[in-house]
Amino acid sequence: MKRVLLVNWEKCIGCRTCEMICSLLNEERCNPTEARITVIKFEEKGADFPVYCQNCEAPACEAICPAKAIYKDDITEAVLVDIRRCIGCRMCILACPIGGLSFHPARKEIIKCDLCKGDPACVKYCPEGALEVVSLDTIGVKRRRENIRKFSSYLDMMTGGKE
Amino acid sequence: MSKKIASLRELDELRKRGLKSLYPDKPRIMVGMATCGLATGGKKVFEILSKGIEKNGMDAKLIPTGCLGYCQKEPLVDLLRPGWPRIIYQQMDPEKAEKLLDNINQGNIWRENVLAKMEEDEFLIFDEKRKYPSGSEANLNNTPSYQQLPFYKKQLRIATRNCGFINPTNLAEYVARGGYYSLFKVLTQYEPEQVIEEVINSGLRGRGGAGFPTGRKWIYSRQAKGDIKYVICNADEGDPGAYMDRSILEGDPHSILEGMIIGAYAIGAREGYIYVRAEYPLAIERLKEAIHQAQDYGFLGNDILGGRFSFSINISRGAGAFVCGEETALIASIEGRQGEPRPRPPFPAQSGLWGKPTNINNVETWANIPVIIARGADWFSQIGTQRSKGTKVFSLVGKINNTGLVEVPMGITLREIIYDIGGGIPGGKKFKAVQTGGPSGGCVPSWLLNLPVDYEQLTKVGSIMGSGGMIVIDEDTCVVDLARYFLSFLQDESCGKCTSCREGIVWMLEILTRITHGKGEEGDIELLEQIAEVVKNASLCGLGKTAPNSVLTTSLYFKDEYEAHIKDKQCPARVCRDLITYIINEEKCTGCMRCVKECVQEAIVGERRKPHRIIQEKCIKCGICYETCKFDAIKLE
Amino acid sequence: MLKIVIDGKEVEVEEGLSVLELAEKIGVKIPTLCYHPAVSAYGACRVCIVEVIEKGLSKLTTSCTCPVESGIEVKTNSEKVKKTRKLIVEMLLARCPDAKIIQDLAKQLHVEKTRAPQKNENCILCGLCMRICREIIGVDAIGFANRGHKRKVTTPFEIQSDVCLGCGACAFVCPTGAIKIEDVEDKRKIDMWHTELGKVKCERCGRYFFPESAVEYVKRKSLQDVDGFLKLCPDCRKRVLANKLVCGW
Amino acid sequence: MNGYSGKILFIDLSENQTSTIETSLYSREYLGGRGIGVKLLYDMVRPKQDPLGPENILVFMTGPLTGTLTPSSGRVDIVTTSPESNLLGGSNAGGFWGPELKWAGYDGVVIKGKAKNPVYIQIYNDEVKIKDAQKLWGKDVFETVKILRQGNEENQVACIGPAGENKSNLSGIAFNFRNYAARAGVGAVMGAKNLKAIAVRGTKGSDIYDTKALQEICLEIQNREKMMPLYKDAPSWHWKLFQSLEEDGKAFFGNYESFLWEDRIKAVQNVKEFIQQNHLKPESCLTCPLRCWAHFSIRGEEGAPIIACQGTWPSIAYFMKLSDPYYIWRIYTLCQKLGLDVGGTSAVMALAADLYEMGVISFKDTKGILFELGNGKAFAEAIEKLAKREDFGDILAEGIKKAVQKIGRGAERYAVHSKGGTELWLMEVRPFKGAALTCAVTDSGSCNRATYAFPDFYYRSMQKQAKMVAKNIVGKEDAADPTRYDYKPKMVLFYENMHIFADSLGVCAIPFQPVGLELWSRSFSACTGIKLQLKDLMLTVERIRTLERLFNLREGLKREDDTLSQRLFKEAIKEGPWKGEVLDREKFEAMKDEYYFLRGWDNDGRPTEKTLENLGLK
Repeated sequence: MKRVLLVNWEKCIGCRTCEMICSLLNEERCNPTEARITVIKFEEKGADFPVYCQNCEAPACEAICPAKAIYKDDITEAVLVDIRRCIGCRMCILACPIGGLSFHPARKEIIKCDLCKGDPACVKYCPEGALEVVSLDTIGVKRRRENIRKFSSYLDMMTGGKE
Repeated sequence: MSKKIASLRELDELRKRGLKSLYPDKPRIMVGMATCGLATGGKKVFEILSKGIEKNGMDAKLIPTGCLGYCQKEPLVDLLRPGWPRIIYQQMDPEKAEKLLDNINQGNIWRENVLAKMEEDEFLIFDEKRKYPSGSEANLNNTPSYQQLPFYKKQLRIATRNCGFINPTNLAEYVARGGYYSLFKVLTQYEPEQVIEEVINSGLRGRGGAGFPTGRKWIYSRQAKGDIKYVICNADEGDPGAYMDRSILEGDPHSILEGMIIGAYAIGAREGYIYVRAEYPLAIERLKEAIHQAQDYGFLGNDILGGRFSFSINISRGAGAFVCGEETALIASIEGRQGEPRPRPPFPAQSGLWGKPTNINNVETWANIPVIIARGADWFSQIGTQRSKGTKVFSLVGKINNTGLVEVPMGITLREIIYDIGGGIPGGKKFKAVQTGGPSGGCVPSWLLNLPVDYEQLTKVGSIMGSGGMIVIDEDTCVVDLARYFLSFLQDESCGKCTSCREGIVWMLEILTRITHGKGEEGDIELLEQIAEVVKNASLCGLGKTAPNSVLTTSLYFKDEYEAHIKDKQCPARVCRDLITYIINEEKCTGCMRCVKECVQEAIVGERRKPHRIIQEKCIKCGICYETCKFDAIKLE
Repeated sequence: MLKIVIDGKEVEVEEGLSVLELAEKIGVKIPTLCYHPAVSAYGACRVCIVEVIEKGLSKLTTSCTCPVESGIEVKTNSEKVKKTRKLIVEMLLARCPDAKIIQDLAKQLHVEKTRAPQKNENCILCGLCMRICREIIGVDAIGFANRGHKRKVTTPFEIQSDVCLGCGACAFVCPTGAIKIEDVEDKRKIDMWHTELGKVKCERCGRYFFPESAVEYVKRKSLQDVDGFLKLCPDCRKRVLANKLVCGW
Repeated sequence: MNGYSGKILFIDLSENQTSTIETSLYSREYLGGRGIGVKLLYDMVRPKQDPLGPENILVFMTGPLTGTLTPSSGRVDIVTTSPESNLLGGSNAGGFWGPELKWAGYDGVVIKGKAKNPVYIQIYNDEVKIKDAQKLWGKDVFETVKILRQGNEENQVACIGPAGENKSNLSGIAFNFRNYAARAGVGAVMGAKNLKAIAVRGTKGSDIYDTKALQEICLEIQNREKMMPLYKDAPSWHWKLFQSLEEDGKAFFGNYESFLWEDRIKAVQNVKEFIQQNHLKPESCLTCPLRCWAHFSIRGEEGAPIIACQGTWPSIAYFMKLSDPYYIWRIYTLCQKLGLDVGGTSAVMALAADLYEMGVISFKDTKGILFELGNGKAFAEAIEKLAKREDFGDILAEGIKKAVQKIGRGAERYAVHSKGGTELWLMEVRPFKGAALTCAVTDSGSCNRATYAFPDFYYRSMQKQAKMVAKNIVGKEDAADPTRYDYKPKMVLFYENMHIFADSLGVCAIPFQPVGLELWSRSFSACTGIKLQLKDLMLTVERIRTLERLFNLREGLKREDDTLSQRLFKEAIKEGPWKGEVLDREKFEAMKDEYYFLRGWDNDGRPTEKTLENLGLK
């Protein structure tokens, strides 16, 4: 059954531990700019929100990639980049509505959340359980739909309410 | 009323008209107006003649014709008068033309400048000979006859059968000599497979260079899936000094068209292309005209000869890139892409032009087809050697007496070509070697003169048949310099795709140049051979695979000459400037001061009646003194 | 399934592979410079050359362009192959003495120095940039010009390209790093292509992030309506997303 | 250089020049953070310089653990010569600025000289720009942060408010909208250098030696921290802290009065309700589970980012006897905006009220401000003036120690402060002999850098734990009894060292002791790859502590300066759990002797030759 990374941003305390562990695991270094997850802090509003690749059902990055280098992992259903096929045109970065992918300047690679092969470390290290992996059973679906609803309402805003 | 031919009767009708025009009941004057003819002033001669005819209100027929092959003797003028043998005048010029006219007017025979007389005319297609009147009263007994001329004696003209005999712009004359009968035969009596079978049995091999069996090629295209297929005529003749394709295009365009139509029928193509280089304006003009006529008479277009088969031909001009002779590069070029070879497979037969099955043959190959159909595979396969059938047209150039186009049966020896046909080396010089197959061919040395010329033999000695260029060189030619020349040609003509070819040629060229400059080093020859091997083995297309041939053969057959350059810093042929010195022979020098005056470098000193001396430091080896000295007191060392 | 012998061991493979791809699959290392899995094989660098024996006939051919056929035997490192490959690398080393990848390859093949005439180029004419641009990006902004030793990659007429997206894929795939992309504030410069492109300014943070032409490309290709976020740099998209979701309370 | 970034950035504002040096020159002997800061100050500043002059330097120093996965590693330590005491001044802040500096490639920034005109510094990795700040000058902290983050939100901003610009000795350095390095008047030093702010953006990250080990250690530390009551009770900790102060009898009122404050219970109740109504959500510093911070949204308070530190509220309430949470709230926000140290400011206000009541100062001095405890409105007004150094505010801005000197008229008699001149933070020290000793001997400016988690403080509420801890440290349970003088020096030593260790590693002192030193040192090895045993590290800590001492001695410090205000020795507590407690001079001096001895110092508090030798400080 498909499992997705969910964020309960009401719980997030903005400590950015997820950024640290993510970059530590993937880049062997503690560096937020190399992390696949970013905590957006609204210090004036009093809110924190971790943003990461949604591993969409129909990813815009996959659709745009002219080299067919982006694919879905059959097990984790994470959206992955085949760096051997990647030609570095960065269209995926441009086409993603939420900035879910980025380009590693030094290693010259597209980097994005790969759900740590189904067991995301950010979930394990988040002290408040603001991040969790839920399988898409009835509850999961319900909660994900909730997120998607918010997400699509965001898209509406971006696209001026057009469908 | 439509001229379209739909039956044998109509074809015969047309032939009759053709014969009339070939053998009119009035004087028929033909001027060699192929490029070789024009280059030597054929046009001027033609104008003079036509003016003269007009002026004197003569009832004579003046027409341009193709190249008879004997380019050395151009411009050639043929005179055919009713009741007389045909007479071939050589090296004509305006005043001679005047003279000729006067004689015709006075009804006499002009006996100067006669190259030969022609007693009979051969119609290869019908295997019939047509005797000219002996015209005994004209008393031409001591004029040599065409068939007996050493230049023609050993020739067998199949591909060039009509060149110099017909007016290339007159379809009827082509038909008169059997043109389009083969096509008719094929369309009315043959299944496509039969045609192919015939071609296979004939043993015909591609005349473009590689010598791949033509029939086999056709089968592949025939068997390839897809209803759209193409045939292409490769008329991208690139070798310097080779022009046999040109002369056929100019002298007998219909033979190519007929060949292509037959091929198209056999393969199942409905469209064809002729890829001809833009440097051949006359050829293109003649082709256009021929295609136009062929359409008028229903040899091209829909329902050819009233049958169900339709076929059309387009002309595609090449920008004259040597590499576009290579099939895949040629296709790319027609498609409007960079003329650059691609790996095979897939072969064009599977996926060629626009990705469709495509059959490519060279001009000469196509020209052979109608004859094979007419005379049959058995007849054709009797000509030539065991594995190389038929004839091959060579362009004989360089240090040779009779330069020109010669078509000879396969298996003839080099000696026969160079001495019997070519008439040997001018100025009594020693024959040194012959470069066959153009720049990518090899250099065959004098001691292999008895080599029978066919694909296998030439390959065996490290050269290739190529498209049939033959550059004869004598003792005054430096082989190192020669190889250098060919490489400098190839470094521009390689498409530049393969590292091995692009960089390898430049590298070899650099070494050769060094050697000719006297900067050669120990081991250069070995290095050259190494590089040559790599270029040969590692490059993609024919160009790269053959590019090193000149280096390999020269370094193999003339190693001593290379070593002379490298070790002794000497150029035995006295060609490489940096390795020669001009010195004055004191005995011979009369002290005329001529060379002193001529020398731009003021490198020669001396006073009247005293032997002069060359200051070597100043001498730039321009050779002016050498030329100017009347007493050949200046010698090369 | 096809049976072939490669370096002595017999392997079974499905059809449609090239010898190079097969070798990679079974862990046989063949050096190559002009191969990229995303584009069609080209066979320009000749470094991936191997010896193929078919019906007793041995020939050298580039493994990237050589399809695996039943019954062939492949030697990826025979003496002949080694000799040839070394000399080719020597040629490349003379052409691009400063290219890291060539130096490494030379080291790996024990080529200490080159005897070929020095050129000091950066481009080995592998055509990857051109192929990527044509086959993958599909804009065909660059191509080869001239023949033989004068050959080079450039834009038509060697002037500013009007189709180049400035996506930088060419620079990314270039094995020698010959293509330099320079980002200066609101412009992206690619000197090698004589091209300078304007960049889009992020509506939110005001930073310039992508060449306009690339953004246009995405507009053309995308199915969903993208006008909104295309005006934002990727960083700001995160913030805007978060902002929207957070504004709920 | 794993753990460290490897470079320390030097910025000379007089010369308008920047340069860097290798961190490795110092990291071996002084670890990082506070340690290296003190060393740099000791080496670079000649004795007896004007703290507000160009000669003084301002050091921002991170530790090897700052900006790593290690929990609670968001700290940066500030070291300078304090204008409040003219001695060593240090302060420490959490948040994200320190880490960002680390990620930009610097372990620290050292500010030298003085800019001609107001400037701010923008650091983006290797790119360091000194920019004009005329337009920022005079803006409050919130405005400044907003402006400097416009267009690049990733910027982390350290800045001063008007208080710092006007060189108030009570001014601190603000980090973004919330964290403060508030103590020792560091803001004044920054202001004196005409430096309004330092904005940092870094994308280099910090390299880790043993990523696997760090991952494990991180989880262990997280678990330990989650066992702390602080964690369990947060966010209600904001008001529970009042209760614990009450229970443990740490609470004091006004200017260290000897009587209890009748409204104290009411105050706690109000605060509790206020928080419950307006509390938004908890908030943490980098990689810290503790979420000490809380977002608040108060109706009518628009726009301002409102993030409160739990520790500061009681000091406002108790010093000024404010039971109306709205005013507590206002004053807190006011201090945040103006760039003032909440504790210190509250203390001078209380002092002023005391002096006013005692008639030492009059309506004339205060220019019409009615200094009376509980009068929030008046205090708010006075604080504004303090920040601007207007009228009487100009004197109060000097801080307790210097203010009373200026006032004269025997005002000194009413002043209660630590050696450093700061108030005693939020605690009554008369019963807590150990805390009293700390406040007297501490050399690093403010005493709260040595007294977190002191077992005395929870002796009444959680006696068992207190005794256990005491046993672990000094081997005797009774040592936990606050009123005992024996064993205390040893305990003080331990806690001082612990704080120095934390401040030098770049982690927060709050969870430091509960987690246990051993885990931190393992994390240190994992991050840096330097295999040091805990005892080696403790030697380093001793070195740092003694160097702090040496600095102050060089500035003219004497044994008699290691003391507290007379009142605490005279006036005994008259009410509450600690009724009758007062400091005994002799026993106090005896504690000092023992403390000096334990430190390896002679009776004048001077490190002995041998000590210097052992520590390699000769």
